[in-house]
Amino acid sequence: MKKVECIIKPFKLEEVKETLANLGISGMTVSEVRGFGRQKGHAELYRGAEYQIDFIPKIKIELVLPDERVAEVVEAIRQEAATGTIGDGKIFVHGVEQAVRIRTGETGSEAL
Amino acid sequence: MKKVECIIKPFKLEEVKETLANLGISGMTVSEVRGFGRQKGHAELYRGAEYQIDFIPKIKIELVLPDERVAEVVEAIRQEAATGTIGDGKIFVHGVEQAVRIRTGETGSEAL
Amino acid sequence: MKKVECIIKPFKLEEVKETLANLGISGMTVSEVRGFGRQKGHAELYRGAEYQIDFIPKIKIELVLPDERVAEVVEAIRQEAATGTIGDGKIFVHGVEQAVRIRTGETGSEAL
Amino acid sequence: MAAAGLVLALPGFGLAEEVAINAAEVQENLNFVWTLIAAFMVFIMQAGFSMVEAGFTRAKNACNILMKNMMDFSVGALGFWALGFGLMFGVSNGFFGTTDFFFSGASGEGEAWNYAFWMFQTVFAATAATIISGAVAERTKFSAYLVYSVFVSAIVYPISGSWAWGGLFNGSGWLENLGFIDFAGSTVVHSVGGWLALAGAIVVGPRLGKYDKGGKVKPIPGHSIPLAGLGVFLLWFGWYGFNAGSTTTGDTSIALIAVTTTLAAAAGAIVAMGATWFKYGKSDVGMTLNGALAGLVGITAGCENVSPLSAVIIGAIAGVLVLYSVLFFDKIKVDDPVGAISVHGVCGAWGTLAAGLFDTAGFSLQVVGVQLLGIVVYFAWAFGAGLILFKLIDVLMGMRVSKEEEMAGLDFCEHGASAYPDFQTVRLGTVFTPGESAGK
Amino acid sequence: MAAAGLVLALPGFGLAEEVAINAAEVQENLNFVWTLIAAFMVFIMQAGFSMVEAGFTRAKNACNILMKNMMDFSVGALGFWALGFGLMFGVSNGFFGTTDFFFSGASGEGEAWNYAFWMFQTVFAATAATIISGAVAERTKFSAYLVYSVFVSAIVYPISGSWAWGGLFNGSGWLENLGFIDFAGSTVVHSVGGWLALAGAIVVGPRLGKYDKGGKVKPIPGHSIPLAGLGVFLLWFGWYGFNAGSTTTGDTSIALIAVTTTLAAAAGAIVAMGATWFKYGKSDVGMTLNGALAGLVGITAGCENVSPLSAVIIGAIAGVLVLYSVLFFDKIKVDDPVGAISVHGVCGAWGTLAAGLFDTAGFSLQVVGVQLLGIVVYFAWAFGAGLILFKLIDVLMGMRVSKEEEMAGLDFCEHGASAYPDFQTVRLGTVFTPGESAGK
Amino acid sequence: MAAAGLVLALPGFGLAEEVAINAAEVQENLNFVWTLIAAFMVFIMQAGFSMVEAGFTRAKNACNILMKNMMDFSVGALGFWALGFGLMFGVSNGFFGTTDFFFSGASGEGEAWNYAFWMFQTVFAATAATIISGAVAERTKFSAYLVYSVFVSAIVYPISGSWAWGGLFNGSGWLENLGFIDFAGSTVVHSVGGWLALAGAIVVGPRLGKYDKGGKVKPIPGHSIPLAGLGVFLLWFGWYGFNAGSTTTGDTSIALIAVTTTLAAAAGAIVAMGATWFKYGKSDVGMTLNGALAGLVGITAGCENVSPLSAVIIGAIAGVLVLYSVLFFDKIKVDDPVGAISVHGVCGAWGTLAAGLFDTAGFSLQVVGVQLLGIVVYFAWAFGAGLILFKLIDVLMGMRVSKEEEMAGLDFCEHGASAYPDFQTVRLGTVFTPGESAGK
Ligand SMILES: Nc1ncnc2c1ncn2[C@@H]1O[C@H](COP(=O)(O)OP(=O)(O)O)[C@@H](O)[C@H]1O
Ligand SMILES: Nc1ncnc2c1ncn2[C@@H]1O[C@H](COP(=O)(O)OP(=O)(O)O)[C@@H](O)[C@H]1O
Ligand SMILES: Nc1ncnc2c1ncn2[C@@H]1O[C@H](COP(=O)(O)OP(=O)(O)O)[C@@H](O)[C@H]1O
Repeated sequence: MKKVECIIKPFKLEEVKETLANLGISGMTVSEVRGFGRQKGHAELYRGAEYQIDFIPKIKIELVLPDERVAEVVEAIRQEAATGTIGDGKIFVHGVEQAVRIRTGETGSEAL
Repeated sequence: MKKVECIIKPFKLEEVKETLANLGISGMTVSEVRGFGRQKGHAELYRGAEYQIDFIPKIKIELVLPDERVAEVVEAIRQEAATGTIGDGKIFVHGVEQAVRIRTGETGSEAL
Repeated sequence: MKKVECIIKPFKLEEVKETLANLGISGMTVSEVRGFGRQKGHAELYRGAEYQIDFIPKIKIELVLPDERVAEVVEAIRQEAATGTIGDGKIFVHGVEQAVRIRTGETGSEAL
Repeated sequence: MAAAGLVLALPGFGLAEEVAINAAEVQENLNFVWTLIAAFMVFIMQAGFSMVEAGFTRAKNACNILMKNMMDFSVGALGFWALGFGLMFGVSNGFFGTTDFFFSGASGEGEAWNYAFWMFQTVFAATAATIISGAVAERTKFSAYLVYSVFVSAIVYPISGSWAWGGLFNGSGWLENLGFIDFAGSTVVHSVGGWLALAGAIVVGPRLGKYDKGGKVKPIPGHSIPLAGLGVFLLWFGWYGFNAGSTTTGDTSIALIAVTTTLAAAAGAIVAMGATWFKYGKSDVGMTLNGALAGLVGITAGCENVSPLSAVIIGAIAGVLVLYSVLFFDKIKVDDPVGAISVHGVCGAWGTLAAGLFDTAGFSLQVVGVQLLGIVVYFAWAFGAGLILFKLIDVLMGMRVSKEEEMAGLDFCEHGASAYPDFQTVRLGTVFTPGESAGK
Repeated sequence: MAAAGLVLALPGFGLAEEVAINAAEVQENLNFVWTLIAAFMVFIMQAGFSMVEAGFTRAKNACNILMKNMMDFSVGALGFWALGFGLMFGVSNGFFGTTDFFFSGASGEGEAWNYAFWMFQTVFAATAATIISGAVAERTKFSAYLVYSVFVSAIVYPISGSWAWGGLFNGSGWLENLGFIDFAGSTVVHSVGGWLALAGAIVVGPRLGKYDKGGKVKPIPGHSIPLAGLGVFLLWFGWYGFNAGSTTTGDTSIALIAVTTTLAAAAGAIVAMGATWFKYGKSDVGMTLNGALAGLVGITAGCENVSPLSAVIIGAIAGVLVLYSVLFFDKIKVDDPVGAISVHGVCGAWGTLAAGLFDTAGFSLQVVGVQLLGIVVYFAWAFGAGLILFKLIDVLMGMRVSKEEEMAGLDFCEHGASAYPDFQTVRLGTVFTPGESAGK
Repeated sequence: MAAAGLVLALPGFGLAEEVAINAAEVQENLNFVWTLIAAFMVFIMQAGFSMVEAGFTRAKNACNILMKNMMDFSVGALGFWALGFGLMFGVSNGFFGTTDFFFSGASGEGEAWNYAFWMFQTVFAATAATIISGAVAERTKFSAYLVYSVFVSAIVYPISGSWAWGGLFNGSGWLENLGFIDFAGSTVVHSVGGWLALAGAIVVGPRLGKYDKGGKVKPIPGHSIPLAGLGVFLLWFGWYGFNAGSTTTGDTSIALIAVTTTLAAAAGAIVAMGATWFKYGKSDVGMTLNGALAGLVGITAGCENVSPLSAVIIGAIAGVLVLYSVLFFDKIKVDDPVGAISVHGVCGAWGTLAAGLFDTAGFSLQVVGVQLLGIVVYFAWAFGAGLILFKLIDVLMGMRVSKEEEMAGLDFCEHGASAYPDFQTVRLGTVFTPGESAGK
């Protein structure tokens, strides 16, 4: 099994979720993060003074998948999440040794 | 070392934490996430219109452990977090190559 | 590639970020977590009653790096984030098999 | 502080008898005190509107809502001073007033009353403009908002206002001469605001994401129900000034008005709550809040000429009306984030009709006829003027922000600001609260 | 707006002299203006209660709190119109009034005053009901809440109210005939609300998680202290209407009342703060807010018959009392999320006693005896009626939501809603703010 | 409730004619009613200040802000009762009053008025103290705050207040004898508060993180703009009581005051908004809110002796002034989280000057001279006394919390509390809202 972790622009979440659902992905875990990267943040204004914002809201999606589905899913996310502009985000993949479904105790791919 | 990452129902946090403490687990990191899975979300009502909620709040617990403790801990969490109903969550395990305690610079199992 | 995941005290974020920037690290992802560890939490007061707080706010920084930069970055973070008091946090390192830049589709170290 | 010349009135100085003040003068003073306190109470409705509108929209647009409410009062006050008051209450040319701009008539004996009356009318004018801001929230350009805000407070509202209320000051209105009943403004203020809001919402179009690809309604829940609830309480409070203050006379007639206002609002809230409970199996908070406001708008026209029982009926009907009206406008794809069109437009029209139907002077077809005429004429005027105004603004400067700006939120795009910098405010679809019942 | 017949009173028209109005009539008008403005100020206390109760409870129940406050006023107003006012102020059968239901007595000369007085009394009745909602918050079924809300505003409160205040209108009360002093309702309103709250909290039981397995108290901090603080300011403001308005006469006696009200509230806040500081080494925000309210409740009975110095003492004692009372009720496992029992019940009783002890007419054992009698009788009535009422409701329809619903929050379960959809609101135990002092 | 003896005034009882009340007595009653209602409205400004100050600071200090506002009113009321009122309005020794402490003069005919006047003046005194709390927010020790709060309300403010207003009661002031115009307190209240705030902000020093290593300003955005906006509306509402109530007489002169107050605030808000839009390309919410307050402070001195047009000009100038003043103080490293020094100090001085420049009695160099004298004298007094007071406190008990405490937040360190336990409130620098326009 692998874990696919992707950082995307927040407003892309809905579309990525639907793409994944269409691929038959039945589960994922989402969280709110803030990114720092090439996309540089903007100036804001507060009571007559400007200041820089460094961290930009992003959404992190975590998916654990059987090895054989990884390539396809990564590609699907990439296509759906891309806008072609800086800050579109990243996809990281790494190994998962074990998965357990808490409800039933099933393990491995069965648990996903 | 391994990292045990589990996604549980929020109201189970307290009990899981106590179970872990009883096992002598001295540290963990918790965050709020939202899950998408078999448990399908509910309808809500807003000013006379119903709508579907897709993402369900979950708690993610991350624990880094020496290899030998993993099996026992996973099992303990599984038992404590299970309610037997859909949406109880998952436990994922993967390898960690290095751990450092920032305060002292200790590394490996010493750092946990 | 490796992922360096560190849990630090929130008020250290700014300094760690600058140290990393000085090392030429161009990207990272930050999130808010709550830690449970040796640092034991404090008592709070609410309408005439005291109670214990178990979870302490921490910041998690995730960085994916080419293997060769890991040692140096871990050490820099350690130095910058340390205050020498309990609760300074941890740095964990594990392997990443693949990285993709969503915008361009670049993969591997190119994508970071 | 009290200048020396006022010492006569300072109690405890033993001088009170020196200068003879007569009862009529004291009553006049009382009228001023009452009218101005009522005006201040109506002012607090601006806070109420801000909280309702901010609460019923997303966190990313909260600064913008505050700015709009702050500005429509500010711009409205200056506009009403310069132009609006004269158009509404100046000596009329039959269609609108033509004197009393910039307080030009404020001199001599009537000067003080001119100020007091202006104050009371200004807070009304600002209300009309504020109503629109809710309906076009979360997507309208701030500059466009400012422009139409001036036009509404200074021109559109005063002109039609003069038809029913001009006679309260130096003007005279053709509708009031026909016997049109609208004591505190179900039509003159609320419907006008509501129909302008309708025109605005049509021209600016629905918010991104309000309708899915299939055209199905996707509710966009407001970001803070506690603020919205606070707002409704503030509005209800201010409404006592709005309705009872419309006597502009401190006398015993204000008591009945307070009663009918209370009962109608209560009935509106209860019925709206009951209706959602019946329909959905759960009682809907947002709609209940709208129901209270619907009852208040409904009773505004007839608050002094209907019985307490009639007030309950009027409020109750408004409470159902607002629910179905909200559903109706949602269905025909007029996106009104706070329900302003239904609350103010539809229930304002209902209230105006009801003031005729339930008139304690007795039911008369003629009275009802005039009420209907008024309703229609004001709809035509406000909706028509609104369409033209908003279309013109759209063509000349654009009514709506870009898609990117709308997604990022008006707070950032228009004001470079964040309403809640210490909180994460990302909306992943609305969420459950923890401890959700397992496996349900 | 002012009908033509009122022109006499419109200043600046030069007509004022035409119709002779006499000083007594103007005074009557002033009484109406004063009484109604005071009533409107008391109305804003509903907003105050909402904010205090919402702020002192968890985010997942905030919509429910707003609904309850909106509804107890709405339901209470209709119930008081139909039944309550007559029971309280109708011609009495010795135990309660039996006339004046549905404004049936509102006609002739006294009609307008009937309306004004009803308005003032209605906001009082709603206060009594609202007090309970805080004590049973976060676990009570909304339907049960609605039912008891009707009973309290329309029956329980009015019956006992008639004993002390019936004589203010058409009734006559046995307690007032004994000389019972409760000017603005420390007992009649606040204690009654507080003791009903006590009965309610006992019947409904403590919130899940309020006591750990060992029975130790685990505080459940409220989700927004700024809203709670706002609420206290709004309540304090409204209290000026509550106390000073209880003259229902616009005369110079209102000044002392405003002073005693101010000083007692200030003393209550300061002493409650000081007491927590002394006891815990830190000054407790929530208890300080409770302390201000305790001072206000404490002075309510005696606000017009005690000296400013006595007011300070009364408030100060209320400020300590509320702290130890809250601790006491926590200890005996009566879970009162906002402290309503202590603030309104206990400090209401104290205030009633104090109105006798510090009476500026001089200390008299007999007066104090009657005060004690009143305290006991009202406790017996309100707590007794409350136990029966809540038990009955519990048996017939259930007072409390299920464990799952309580965990998920009433907002979702009862109203299908979320108070803050744009925010994550997960409670992992309360948290530190960033930058916590290292290693402490 | 109305005691039996008041029945005369209860309408609808047919007894009204029995006791003859004359017009002067009714007017006296009206003056009480008006003055007290105005005082209650000014009281609500405490809620306004709390919301503005809490909204403009960080979530981790929100409880502390509420505590401070609750306490400065409470402590101030007791202090003003004990000492302040006498120093300000007692028979003067030329520099301050020396009688009327603890209501010692409240007896006989003038007793009731003594209470009413005290009530009105107390809410003013509390305002002066509250102003400071914003400027020293987020880093000042709570104990130090309490101490200076007492000194300000009970000594510093009353002494200088006696110079201009002592003659309103038993005192007499040297400045008022020179003809100094400050009707409702641009200088007496606001500037004094502002200059004390300046002294406080200097002594306590800037917040950690307000300036980077290079000395560059790093704004620290406030955590809730909606609360700040609500606060401004509440302040604006209360200001009507502040300005118009300063007649302490219910007569027709209050109308002009309401008008000038409205127009100046509106102009201030519009101009501040326009100025930021012009300067930064975006309209700044926080500065617009400050602009409305600046207009209000500016008109306070001259609200009854300038024309409506002058009010617009005065407000407009205040609106620009506040922007540049905020930038100026930021630059010279006086860190004022809410802009209190600029709004109250600077615009208060401007308003005092303007009351002379735009005097409807005609322009006179002498009048302007006296105004300038007053401005300078009050600056010297308030800033001087402030520096001494704060320095003394700093030396004796410390003005500022430790670095660790400041980072952790005052809520936790001073009160062991969290303002928002259900929310994560970590500030990673301010963030964008979702959907930010791609790649911009
Ligand atoms: N090395 C990294 N490790 C972890 N997260 C990263 C890394 N680099 C970038 N990110 C995340 O990806 C987001 C997008 O990266 P950015 O450099 O702004 O744009 P792009 O991916 O288009 O080059 C960042 O906001 C950050 O959250
Ligand atoms: N493949 C997956 N990868 C990551 N997280 C998952 C995955 N599947 C499920 N989850 C997480 O586990 C939670 C529970 O899963 P769900 O399918 O609802 O119930 P169950 O685990 O009882 O079958 C989800 O809400 C989601 O957060
Ligand atoms: N075994 C672990 N797995 C995951 N996170 C941990 C672990 N132990 C500690 N942490 C995280 O590190 C933080 C600091 O740990 P703590 O034991 O308090 O101090 P220190 O690192 O100085 O010994 C904790 O708050 C928690 O977030």
